[in-house]
Amino acid sequence: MGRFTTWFHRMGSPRWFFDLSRPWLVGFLAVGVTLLGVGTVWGLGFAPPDYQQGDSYRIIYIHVPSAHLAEALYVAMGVAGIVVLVWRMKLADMFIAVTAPVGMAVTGIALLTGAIWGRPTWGAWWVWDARTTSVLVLFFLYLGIVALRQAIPRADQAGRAAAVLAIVGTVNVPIIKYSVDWWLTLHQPASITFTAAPAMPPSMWVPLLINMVGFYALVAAFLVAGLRNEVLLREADAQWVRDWLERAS
Amino acid sequence: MADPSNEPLLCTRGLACGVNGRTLFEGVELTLSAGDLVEVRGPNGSGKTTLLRCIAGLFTEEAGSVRVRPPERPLYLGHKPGVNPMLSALENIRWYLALEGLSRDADVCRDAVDTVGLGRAGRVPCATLSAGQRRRAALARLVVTEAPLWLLDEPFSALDDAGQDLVRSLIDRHRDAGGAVLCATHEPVGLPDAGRLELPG
Amino acid sequence: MSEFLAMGGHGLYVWLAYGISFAVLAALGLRPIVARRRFLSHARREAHARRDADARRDEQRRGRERREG
Amino acid sequence: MSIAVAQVRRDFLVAFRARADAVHPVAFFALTVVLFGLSMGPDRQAMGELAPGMVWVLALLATMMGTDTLFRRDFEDGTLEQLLLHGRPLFVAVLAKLFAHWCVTGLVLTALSPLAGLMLQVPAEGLPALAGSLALGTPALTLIGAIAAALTVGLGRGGMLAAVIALPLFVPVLIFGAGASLAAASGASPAAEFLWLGALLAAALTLAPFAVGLALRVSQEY
Repeated sequence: MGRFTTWFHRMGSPRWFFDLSRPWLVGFLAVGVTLLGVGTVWGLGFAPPDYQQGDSYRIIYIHVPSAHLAEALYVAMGVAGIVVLVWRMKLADMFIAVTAPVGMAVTGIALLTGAIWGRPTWGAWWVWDARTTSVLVLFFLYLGIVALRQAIPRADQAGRAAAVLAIVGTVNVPIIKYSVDWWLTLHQPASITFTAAPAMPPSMWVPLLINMVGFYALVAAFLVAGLRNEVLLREADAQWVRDWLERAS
Repeated sequence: MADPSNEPLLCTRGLACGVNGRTLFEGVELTLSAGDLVEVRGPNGSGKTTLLRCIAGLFTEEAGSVRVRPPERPLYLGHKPGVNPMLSALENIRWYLALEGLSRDADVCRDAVDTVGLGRAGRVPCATLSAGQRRRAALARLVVTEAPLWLLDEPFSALDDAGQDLVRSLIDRHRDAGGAVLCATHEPVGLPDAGRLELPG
Repeated sequence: MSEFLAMGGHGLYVWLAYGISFAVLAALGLRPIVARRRFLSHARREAHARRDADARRDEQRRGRERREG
Repeated sequence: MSIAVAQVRRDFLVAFRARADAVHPVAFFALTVVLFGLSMGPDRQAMGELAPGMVWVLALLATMMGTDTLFRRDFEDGTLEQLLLHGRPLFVAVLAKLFAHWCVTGLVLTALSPLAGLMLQVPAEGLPALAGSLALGTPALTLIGAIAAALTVGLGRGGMLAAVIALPLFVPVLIFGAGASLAAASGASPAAEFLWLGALLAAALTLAPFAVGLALRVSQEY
């Protein structure tokens, strides 16, 4: 078989992933923490205030990365869903099981920071702004997957059902984003909307980029840690787990 | 490809099924050829129903393989009757014939409904029938089907003696015509030279 | 330093947003660690139980052999 | 093609025979419209502006109620597993079933919508757009709701779960549907919204049945 396909199939075996993922975990964690630290300090302390919003805009350094990542994680689950249904790969099913709650939490961060940021900007805790609304709908998409997975008694069927829903959801994400954007920006009351990202000077968007990468890396570390636990849980009575336990304890 | 005519109707190799990591049964080697009848016996929860559903393609096996000789699909009579309560036995059997891709002329259906002893009761919505009658409406499939492999899950449940004899006669007729039957039961089918597959508890 | 905390009057919102976000991130970070520790203790307890059971069974077998021998 | 014809005839017969079931969503729709009418207070102009959106949300909820019972009946009596067993392409059977179901619920809601609109003070020129948008929207809602219903059919109390799953997927159809009727009610041309509704319906018609078939096959093994 070609090099890629052997890699792809070996990647599928949870044990192979478990043995190899340890350095990834450490790497992602280190990169994530440092970059997020640097980006946050820079964004809060050194970036110039916005001429219109003053300092409240600094919330974007946490809102934009989390909103961006929330959507990326959902699409990643959609791709993993295809892998589950087509190649029946256990690791992809575990990925969805681990990513769904983490993605929901990240979407929660994006939602809360968006609402809190709306308060000084538009004077209300919740404004039906296009971006915050599509994040809200994304939250319900995650809720659907988490709720469906928990409701199904048989584990591998819960995985396949969640895979189907993740694919259907992923197809709908762009449609939802567009329709919400069309509906809310078309009927937008005459207040400002902060959707123009790079119209900022470098001293403003560089920390944003750093935070974005930092956020991705940190959450990636959480996912790898979660996946390692999921592998141990599902292969608990396999021999290699028992040997690993002896060595670990 | 082996010559299809003498390929066994059903062949399983090392078949294993489980739920959430708990294995129900494993290493099931089963070969059914024309005229065979095998009873699947075992205590409750030993996976009799799961084995039949797995062979029917309604349950994903954990390991091993299931080979049903193409082209026909097996007939599956499960706990659920497979009969729509809003429709009459007659209308249900017409739909089932279309499902198997057979011609749906009226007298084949009438004959099937009468054979299973429903008669006039075969023309009223099944919701108004008794459990036994609804079971007979499900048995009508056994009269019209051309599927060589039958998977029967406790076919005698909710049937009176006459009903049970009807099932035995249908099985006999099917075996003589070169079909095979895999039957999950608690008590013996009461037919000659029946094979036996014991599933451990 | 104090005007840094004031954030031009929007201090409440900025620190509230960052506080919640890092609290959620911390929770996301702790969750796998707690789950792993629970799994390890559970697995270790099970391993001990299995070892005791084996020991007891060997004991009974040796007992039976002495009586029959 | 005979299986398709037999399936369509069977599903129409079942839907017609079980029309008592189909009354529930329609009764729910009519009742909630009346409740809104009562509770909105006397201000005609305000009610007229909000009414199109409300009629649409109520039609969405009524459709969701109907779709959930749709597969449950076939799942419980075992005809669904017979369909899966024979490896028939589910696309045809699912489309036939949903079309029969829509005729008994979605179509009735669409026919009732002008009456509901009048009761809720929707201006006269807004009524055709309300009915038109529902005519395009309710089949799309049925198709999308069917995916959620199919995913939860194997579970005992799937009803609420199906709604939670379907809610976000309904958002685009709801936005363009309500948008069309609101635009027409305020005198603007709802052409853009209708084009979008048509596109969403076309997408749902071609993609949803595959997802429903796959979901039914998966939920068969819960």
